[in-house]
Amino acid sequence: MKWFISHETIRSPFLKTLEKDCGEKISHCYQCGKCSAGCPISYQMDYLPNQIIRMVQLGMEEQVLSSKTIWLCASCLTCTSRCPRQINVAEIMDYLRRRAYTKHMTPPGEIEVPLFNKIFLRNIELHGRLFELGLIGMFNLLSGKFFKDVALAPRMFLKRKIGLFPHKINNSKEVKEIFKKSGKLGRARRDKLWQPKLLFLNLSRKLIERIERLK
Amino acid sequence: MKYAYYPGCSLHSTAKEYDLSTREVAKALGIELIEIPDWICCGATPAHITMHLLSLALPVKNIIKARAMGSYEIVTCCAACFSRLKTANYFMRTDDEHRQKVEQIVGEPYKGEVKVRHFLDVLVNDFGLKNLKGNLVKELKGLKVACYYGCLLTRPPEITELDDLEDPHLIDDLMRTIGVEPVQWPYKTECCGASFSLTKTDIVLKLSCDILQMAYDEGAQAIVVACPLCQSNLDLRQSTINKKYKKDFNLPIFYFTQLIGLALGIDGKKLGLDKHIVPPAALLGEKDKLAKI
Amino acid sequence: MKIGVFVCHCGTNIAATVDVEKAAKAALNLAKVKFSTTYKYMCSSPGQALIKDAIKEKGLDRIVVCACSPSLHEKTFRECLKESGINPYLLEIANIREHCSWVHRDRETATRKAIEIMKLAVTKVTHNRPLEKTHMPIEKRVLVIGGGISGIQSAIDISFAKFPVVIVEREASIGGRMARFDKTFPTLDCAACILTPKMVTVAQNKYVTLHTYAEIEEVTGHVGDFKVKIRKKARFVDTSKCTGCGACWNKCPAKVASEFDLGLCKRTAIYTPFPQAVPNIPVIDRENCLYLKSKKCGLCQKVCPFGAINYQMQDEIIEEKFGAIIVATGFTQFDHSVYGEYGYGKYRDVITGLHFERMANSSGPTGGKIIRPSDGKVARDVVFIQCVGSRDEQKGVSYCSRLCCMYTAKHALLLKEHNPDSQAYVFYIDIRAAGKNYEEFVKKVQNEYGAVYLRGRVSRIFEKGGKLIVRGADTLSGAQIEIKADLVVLAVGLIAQNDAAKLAQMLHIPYDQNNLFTEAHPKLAPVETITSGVFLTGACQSPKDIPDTVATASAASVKALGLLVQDQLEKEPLVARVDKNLCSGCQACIKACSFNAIETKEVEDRALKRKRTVAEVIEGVCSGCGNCTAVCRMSAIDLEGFSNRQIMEEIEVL
Amino acid sequence: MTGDRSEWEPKIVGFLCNWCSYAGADLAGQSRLEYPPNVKIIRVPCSGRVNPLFVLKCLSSGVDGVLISGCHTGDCHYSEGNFHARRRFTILRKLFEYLGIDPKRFQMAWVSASEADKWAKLVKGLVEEIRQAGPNKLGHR
Repeated sequence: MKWFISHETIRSPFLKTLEKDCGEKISHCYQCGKCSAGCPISYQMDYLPNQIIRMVQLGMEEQVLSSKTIWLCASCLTCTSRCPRQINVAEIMDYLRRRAYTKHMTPPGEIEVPLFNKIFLRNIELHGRLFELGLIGMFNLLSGKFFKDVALAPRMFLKRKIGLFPHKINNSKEVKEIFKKSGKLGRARRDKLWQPKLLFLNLSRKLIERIERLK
Repeated sequence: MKYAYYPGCSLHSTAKEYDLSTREVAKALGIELIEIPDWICCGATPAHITMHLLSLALPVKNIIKARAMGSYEIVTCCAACFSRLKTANYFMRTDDEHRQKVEQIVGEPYKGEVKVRHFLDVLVNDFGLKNLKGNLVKELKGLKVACYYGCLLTRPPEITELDDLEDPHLIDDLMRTIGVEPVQWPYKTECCGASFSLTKTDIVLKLSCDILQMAYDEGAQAIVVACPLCQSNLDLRQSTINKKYKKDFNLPIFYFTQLIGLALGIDGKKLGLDKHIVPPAALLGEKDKLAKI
Repeated sequence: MKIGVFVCHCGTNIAATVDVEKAAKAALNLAKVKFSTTYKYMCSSPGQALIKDAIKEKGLDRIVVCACSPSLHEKTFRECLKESGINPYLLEIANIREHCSWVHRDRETATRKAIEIMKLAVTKVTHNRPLEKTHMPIEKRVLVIGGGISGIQSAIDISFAKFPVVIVEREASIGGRMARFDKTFPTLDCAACILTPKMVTVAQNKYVTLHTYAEIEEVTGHVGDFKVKIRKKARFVDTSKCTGCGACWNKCPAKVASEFDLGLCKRTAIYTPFPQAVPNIPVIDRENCLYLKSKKCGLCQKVCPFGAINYQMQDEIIEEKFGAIIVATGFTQFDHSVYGEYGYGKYRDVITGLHFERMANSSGPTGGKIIRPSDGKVARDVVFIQCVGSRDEQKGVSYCSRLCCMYTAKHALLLKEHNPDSQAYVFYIDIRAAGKNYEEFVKKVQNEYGAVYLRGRVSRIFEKGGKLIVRGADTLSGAQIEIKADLVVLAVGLIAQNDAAKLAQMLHIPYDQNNLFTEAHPKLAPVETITSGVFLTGACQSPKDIPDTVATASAASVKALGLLVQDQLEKEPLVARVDKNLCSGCQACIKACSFNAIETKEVEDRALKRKRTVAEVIEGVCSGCGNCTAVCRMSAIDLEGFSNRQIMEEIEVL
Repeated sequence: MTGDRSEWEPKIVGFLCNWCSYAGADLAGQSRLEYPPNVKIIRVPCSGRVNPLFVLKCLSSGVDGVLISGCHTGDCHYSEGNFHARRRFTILRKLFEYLGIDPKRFQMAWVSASEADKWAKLVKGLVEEIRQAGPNKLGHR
């Protein structure tokens, strides 16, 4: 990777809005790497958490927002609670994800998490409480993993751990109101949940897997 | 002892046995839990990843509903709900800018004054271990468990204010009180990957496998949890983990309330012990702790 | 009265934000100001010459210098006035740098404020009176607090000039931290080999008195005349009879963890901290002695061939006078038990650097073997973690402890020398090896001793299967690192002694947020404090390695000697004075004075035709705090240099 | 001084002890911390030197706010000057409250020689408070 540093990149509005919006002083980070050392998922990441912070420090917005790392953060807060400079790394990850949404910069391989989040929120918006079957069904349908976890389903029904119908509550209006007023919340609803790209990706992945197995 | 009870979505579906056992234990101990009428989802992880304000507004709405019930503290059992409610409270207390925005969304002033408690905290600190001991019908002798706290109960400490950050002990204390032996193990607060349960199942399998392995290695016969997401990852996905990583785990994953319920002499079925995917009957029966469920 | 105003540019430090020409011009509008000018550097010799010339040519008799803080150059300009034949106290400094040009950005605002500050100074100087310095005798002895390497070096240096020195050390032996070290970086000299001779020298020196097992109880007085109360804790061993034969500690049945060896081995209740102790006279630890606790035992008294054991001994408080005090109290280690992720200090095989020193030391608790304290097995894979407690605002201190990089490198080297089969892994954030041959030393450890350096902090340590699992990161390769280690050595930071603040308050010296003592100036007066006569050396001021500690020890000694060689001590004449005509003799000032500097005196009142009591200030004792002036109902007592009239008029012109 | 609020800038006098607070303000300069120019510093040897009359004089001369700043408890260069000051000015504050003078106009603070940051923050906060309190109407000017 080569990155040209100049007056403009260093003073990019990206860094400033980030510091303002999530209240974290990025320049405080002295790159000790304790966040990466304790991260349970860093083995899967394309950049370690400390590298993401470093890239933010250098104003590399595009690279950061299109990284896999930010979608792999499980929000377990290990980094935040151990940071010697008291930087809320998890909050910064949240912020970056939110920004990636609004900028439509999710990398093609990482569409599942945002899709799931959208379906989840849509689900709450409709029912007030989570309707698991709806969530799982919808997610599987839209992500192209039609039969994911299907084997688990009968047991879940038998044990009455998952209901066939959503809960009925009398306050669906009030929930919708909250969603509407929370600013850009409408976006979750209006955004197309239909993601042909992801569907195609997952289906072809399945196909390739099957072919591999046949070999 | 009266509390406003916020079960949360999981306790009404995948973690029904957590809800059942909590209510049973509370009833047996004379702790009154009054469910918040018309409570709504706290937004969980998807909300704070997607829209910050929403992730504050949803919990605050619930807290305001609880406030309307009278001057109760809120009790919740779900670690994720607990974390979201506490975080929202923290923002309302300390961040004027966010408070004003959220107040506008929920349409009511709120300054973070209602206390949010975890049921663990209520049992240990309000009810008291000594008091609990006095109420026991039997002790669950001979059972060795790993107490697993997960991410959200202790982190970040300034928000959760619940237990020791790196070496929490509330569940261990409760287990010791009912005669169960907690093993010392280092993965008390490791992450199981909860929020990726559906989206990145591979990660969940790997992390959960590590946790099961560590508990097994340190001699635990079961894992005791206080979070519905941890439970479902470790229990529901245990067979998949066995298949994928060629393991042979057979570790029942209990909610702490279930084991306390047993020690209080409550029938296993009432505690939802039949709802487990990894059946606990063998372990409990073999140890001759109670009648077969 | 002719006042001259001199405005300094201070290069661009002032001139960049304050329009100095405008300020100089504005000065001429002020009453009694007859001359004003500006110059690039007023404190330089041409600048001072400018002032001197103006005094001569214009006949100026009072001077205002608008420049930096009076703490920097008030003395310089007073000297300048004196040389031109004006009383040095007819000077005021207007601080337009620290309090103006450096804290404001807008030129107009800063200029306006500078002029106001100047106005205050001009108003004040109008009422200055010519004053003469007073003189006091000096007690020609030095007190050194702390008997570590810095205290020892100071005492030796002072004894060279043949002035008496007293060392007060709270432990049973002098030697301090350095006595615990094995070898020293970067030369690998054995610490004992270079320290022990100095300990002996100091003990045998006829100018040096050692008070070991003693603590400072109270300090009063001031430079040239400090009165110090020293508590000599009861040793229960008569130092005049004991020969240090060791019969007592060989027989003592009470065994407790040794503080000197950080609990790695046991000591007896009657003990000397280490074999080379100076003085080689034991003490009885009253907490653990069976006889002192319950009157059982008494074995040591029975076996002592010299009858030196005395269970009835009491603490003794002695009072001595000193002209100067050198503070050499050193440091203590950061307590890593706050690190939950490193096991809250509960894992026995997670040790500190000092533990490692003791183990590496051939006369230490393991006889020079580097082993796992838990099971005594030889340590093969050893992880070193730097910056534990240092550079950590969340759990420790924000500063860099400065020597951990070096001592960790040394440990990695010693490990390889002791256990050739071993491997050292060092987690670091930055390697700070600024010192003579330091960088070369670290390189040697990496290249010749095969220590693997990993750039990152460790997030978690836990025990599994008899090993310590260390989870860190190497930010250079972008990888998470996991190591199965036998032993983990934490390079814990250096922090102030627990009771540092208490001592600072006794000595009236300032200390910072970390309880480290504050020097008078970070660059130009690094061993002085703002309390004259009190000097700092070693790590009580900031973390220092041995070379730096010894250097500051010698520096502090020179400063103390500079004081002692004077016949008399000059004292600032800025003291309180009583107007006897106004004084009603209420004696409120006497109660307000913390220094007992005010007495009563009978005077003949001519109007009343009888004697009456008035207050009188003892000039030599008055410290000039002015507390008395605030309680005087008659405004009869006033402070030179900060008089009621001066302050009132300053308020008036604002 | 006019009562016109748009032009009015708070005028504040700060009595700073020579050993801690004055040195702290010096350090703020050395650290180039920016703060508003409204506080005019009068150096005194010790906060205990400040006579209550000085405070009264300030308020009667039209100064909008008075600050007395000394060493922290226990750190006084002269042992206990700051204790005396604290006792003295707590009483004066009570008197001000009784007289109906806004107690905000008269404040005490403890700033050590190493607390440059605290000094800068203190000045910022103080100027803001006095600005809200408005011009001092007691002044004869």
